[in-house]
Amino acid sequence: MAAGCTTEGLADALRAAARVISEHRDELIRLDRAIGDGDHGENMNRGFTAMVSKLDTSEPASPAAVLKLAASTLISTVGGAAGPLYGTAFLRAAAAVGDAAELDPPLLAKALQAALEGVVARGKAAVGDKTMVDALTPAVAAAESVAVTGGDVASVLAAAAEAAEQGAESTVPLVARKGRASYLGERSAGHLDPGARSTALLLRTFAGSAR
Amino acid sequence: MAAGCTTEGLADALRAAARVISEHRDELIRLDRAIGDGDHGENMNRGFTAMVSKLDTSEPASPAAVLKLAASTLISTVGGAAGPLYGTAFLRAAAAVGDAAELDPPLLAKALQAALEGVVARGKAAVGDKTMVDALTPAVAAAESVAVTGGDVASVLAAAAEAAEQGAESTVPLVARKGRASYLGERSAGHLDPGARSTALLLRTFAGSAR
Amino acid sequence: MKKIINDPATVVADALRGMAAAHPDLLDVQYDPAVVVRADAPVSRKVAVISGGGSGHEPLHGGFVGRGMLDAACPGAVFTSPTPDQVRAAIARTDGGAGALLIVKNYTGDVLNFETAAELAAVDGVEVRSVVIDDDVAVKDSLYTAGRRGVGGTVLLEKIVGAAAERGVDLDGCEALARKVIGQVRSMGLALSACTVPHAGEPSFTLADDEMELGIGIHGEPGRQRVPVGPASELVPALLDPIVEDLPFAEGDRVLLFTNGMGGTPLIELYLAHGIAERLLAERGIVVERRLVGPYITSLEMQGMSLTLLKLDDELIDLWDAPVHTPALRWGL
Amino acid sequence: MKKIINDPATVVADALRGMAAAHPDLLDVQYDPAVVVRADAPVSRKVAVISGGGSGHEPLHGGFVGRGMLDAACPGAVFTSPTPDQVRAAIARTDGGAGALLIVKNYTGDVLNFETAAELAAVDGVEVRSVVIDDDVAVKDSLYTAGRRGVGGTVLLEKIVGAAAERGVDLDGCEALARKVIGQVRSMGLALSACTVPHAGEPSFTLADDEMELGIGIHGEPGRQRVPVGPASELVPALLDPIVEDLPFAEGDRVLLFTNGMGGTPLIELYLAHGIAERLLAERGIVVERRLVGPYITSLEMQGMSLTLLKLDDELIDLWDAPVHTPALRWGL
Ligand SMILES: Nc1ncnc2c1ncn2[C@@H]1O[C@H](COP(=O)(O)OP(=O)(O)O)[C@@H](O)[C@H]1O
Ligand SMILES: Nc1ncnc2c1ncn2[C@@H]1O[C@H](COP(=O)(O)OP(=O)(O)O)[C@@H](O)[C@H]1O
Ligand SMILES: [Mg+2]
Ligand SMILES: [Mg+2]
Ligand SMILES: [Mg+2]
Ligand SMILES: [Mg+2]
Repeated sequence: MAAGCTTEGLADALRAAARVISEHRDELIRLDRAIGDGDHGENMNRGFTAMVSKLDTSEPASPAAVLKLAASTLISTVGGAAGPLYGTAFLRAAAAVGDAAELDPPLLAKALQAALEGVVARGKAAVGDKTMVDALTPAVAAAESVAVTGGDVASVLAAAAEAAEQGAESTVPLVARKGRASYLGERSAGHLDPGARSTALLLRTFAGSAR
Repeated sequence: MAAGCTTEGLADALRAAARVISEHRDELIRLDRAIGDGDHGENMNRGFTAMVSKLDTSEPASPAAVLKLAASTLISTVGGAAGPLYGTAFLRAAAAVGDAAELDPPLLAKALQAALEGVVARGKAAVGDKTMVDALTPAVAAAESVAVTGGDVASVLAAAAEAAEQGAESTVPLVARKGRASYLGERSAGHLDPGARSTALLLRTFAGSAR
Repeated sequence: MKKIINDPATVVADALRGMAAAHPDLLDVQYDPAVVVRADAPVSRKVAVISGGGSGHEPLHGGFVGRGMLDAACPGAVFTSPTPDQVRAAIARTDGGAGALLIVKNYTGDVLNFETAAELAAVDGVEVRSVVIDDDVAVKDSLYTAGRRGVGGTVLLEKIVGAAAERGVDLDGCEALARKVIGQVRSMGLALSACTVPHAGEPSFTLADDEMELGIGIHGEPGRQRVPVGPASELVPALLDPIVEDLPFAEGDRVLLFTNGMGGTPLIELYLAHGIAERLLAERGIVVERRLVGPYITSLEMQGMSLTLLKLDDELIDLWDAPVHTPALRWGL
Repeated sequence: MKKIINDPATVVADALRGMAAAHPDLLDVQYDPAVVVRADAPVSRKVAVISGGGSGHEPLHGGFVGRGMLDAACPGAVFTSPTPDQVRAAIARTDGGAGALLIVKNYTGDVLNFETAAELAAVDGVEVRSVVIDDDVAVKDSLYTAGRRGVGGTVLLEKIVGAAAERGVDLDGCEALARKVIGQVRSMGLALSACTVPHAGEPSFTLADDEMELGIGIHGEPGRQRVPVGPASELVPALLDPIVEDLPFAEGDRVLLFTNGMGGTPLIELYLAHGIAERLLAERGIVVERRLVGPYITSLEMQGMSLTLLKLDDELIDLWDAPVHTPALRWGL
């Protein structure tokens, strides 16, 4: 979001995210192989690659349109648990931003909040269940407190990324209660949750784009 | 054949052979795994174990009866190539000894010759094809020449065993032209033929029994 | 990783092309989105029975498309649930005016994607019901898990509901029947080796020569416990006892026993295990009236097996015996 | 060695017990000597079609016993041809007064043991004929080998001759038909991994991660050549080209394409390979009219595949399509 949270800024942030996901594909596969089925990196990479093609061929006219394009591409290409969850997150964010031409810090925080609500509505996970919710929940809280105290878009996203990274790390000792890792019971402890890791990666990329 | 080539001596020799085959079961499997299908030691061991049970429960009344019992047990329990080949060998030997109560050196040599003819009649292998024929052929020749020059049973068998061992060793560089090893073409060279090895083991045991 | 494939990214589409070539009389395969449809779809006034899930479990689900079983299957990427558009396309392609029943294995991804598809199909004007199968007794169904997984029971469910739909049973009837089957089918599995997902390139776990995973699912994941391998006489009851005790199955019950291979275990071992399971059930006075033995719901080349027990009554026996003609299951036709 | 077995020495008998339990309606299993017989044998005035060989190739041969295919199968120890008494017992049990046809795969052990059995059966007063199948193009049929091996073509031969016998074709007719099929069927296989014979306890060979064996038989032995593994687009023609060029199969020929798994290769890879083979044949103008895809003649848990091509005419198509009801192959019944 070199150009801020404009239509173009959002599209650039998603392109950057696609590059980061592709760089971290193998890491996400490795994390998911340990406590899941080893496809998270491949799924996310497939989805974000498809998203970049769509961004290249269509011209979404508003921030909401960019977010909707992201949502529908992820839903129709990722599959697995992550597809509908990230898809819903982007869909709810799109609804939250309405027809704004640019997201200011409060609207950005609201969009992040809506994304989290979407993930929870679909996946029914709470903090501590060892999922992406463990990264997204503290990220939303941090974004809000920076936005409320007058921080700019860059600092809102930086705070969100920082909190998401800590939230992701916090999943390591947890015993999973949602998703595939929950089948492992106690054996899921001692591993980083792949979805929490991808959430942290996305937010860190968005923060980098906004600087 | 502590008691010579009598009915009892032959039965004892076969019991000793069963022990030797069982001790060498894994070696024969290993040899067969290299250029065949890895079952020769198991097949022979199954057959000789069954033969000992039959010797224990029936009382064959003549050398020919002992050899027939050996033949029919091997035919009905070994399977594979070795079952019919060794079975035929013992069957032809039984026919050759007729109703003799004890095998003198010429009759012993004749029995070995008949055994070889049986193997060749069934399997159509010639010397140099990398089969048991490479062990049995020189063994028969050696037995005959010792018998002709007045050697006793023990020296006939010792000569046969010695020649069989050399014959078995001679299979190492050969490219197989019969049996499973022939499918390997050039890759069969450099390995000892398992059937030649078992023939040498049997003759060495018979020689030991006769001492 | 040694596999007979070209590119990990195109494995599913490449295999679908081979399936289409192998069964031109039975299947109509679409590629974008990927759906395997029975050749004579839509069948007018018949409930469309649709399932799907990640690929790598073949013959499940595409191998069960055909007369008397599934109308369509939606193959996701390997071990990845399909996307809603695949399911939506399957519904659109097979809707004969009597609605569609979605058979969903209980995994978060499958449940979410089929849920979205059902919402979309409702918008398209098709009446859609979903049932979720969760027959794996290795997982406790509690607040602390995503619930039990759908495993071997899925094959039996698809056969029985498919037979009912073929006979003209309506959507309510098919749904009720599906819930009945789900209520009385239980499974459990074990792995002697891991499998390698093509895009991952490495085995999902590594086992020592004397170890196995007990209580596995069908996605190459480790099981509930890593335990020493024993002889078949111990392995079979390690699967069967928890199954029998879970429902529970009791003396006098009539059952279908399904001995399933995970993909890399040869039939000789499956039959051997099946024989033991039959004897153990006989000892408990449980009467095996039907059986299925073979690799029907697999995890790529994983070595291992699962057992499934379905409680039977005359209705279910009749539906099990009904004619079926699919690539992987065929009788009476 | 990790296997679902009890004792290597009893694997075959233990598996037969499971097979008998799994198919009570189809099979009658005898244990000493071991013979798998179709439940309604002997069928009066029908030629008895009998085959057999070492175990470890399941479903071959026991899985092909039943109406429209084999009357009996003689399972030897793992990878070891059966003994003459097994074959003699099979003949005695299935002789319906029209004689017996023995289908023998060309291995020294099989040929010798079936030969002895045929001699014994003649003494028993049954007219017996034998045919030897040798369809493996990987082995040159010359003075320097035991001749070509019998591999995948065996499955097709048993189906087609079984159908003819079921229709009442006499012994001469069945024998002539078998020779015709043998004359126009060719196969070749490859292995990506070895298998472990239970009594041996160790794999029959070891391959590096980038190696495969080309031109294998079905007994876990190494192939004619050890070569680098390539993508499926190279593996499939490496099998298909030698097959096509051997008979040769020519433009316009009508064929049955059989894509067989060696036991440890999952169906997704077999379908993928099958799709490639169909495309390559189409490019040559060879018309695939029938196909079979799956693990039908295996080497325990070996990973790998084989391709078999049978030249068809109306007679063979009609016999292939004829009803069959066995544990492993079933249609029309
Ligand atoms: N119920 C849920 N709520 C929120 N996140 C979830 C839930 N279930 C799974 N996830 C997330 O999804 C990630 C796995 O995604 P992925 O591997 O793509 O899908 P799958 O588990 O279907 O293979 C997990 O690491 C976890 O963060
Ligand atoms: N045609 C033949 N003539 C003589 N001996 C043979 C012939 N074919 C095979 N053999 C012998 O049989 C041995 C293999 O026996 P075995 O492993 O028991 O049978 P199979 O090859 O059927 O597995 C070979 O090592 C060889 O010595
Ligand atoms: Mg995953
Ligand atoms: Mg052998
Ligand atoms: Mg997945
Ligand atoms: Mg053998």
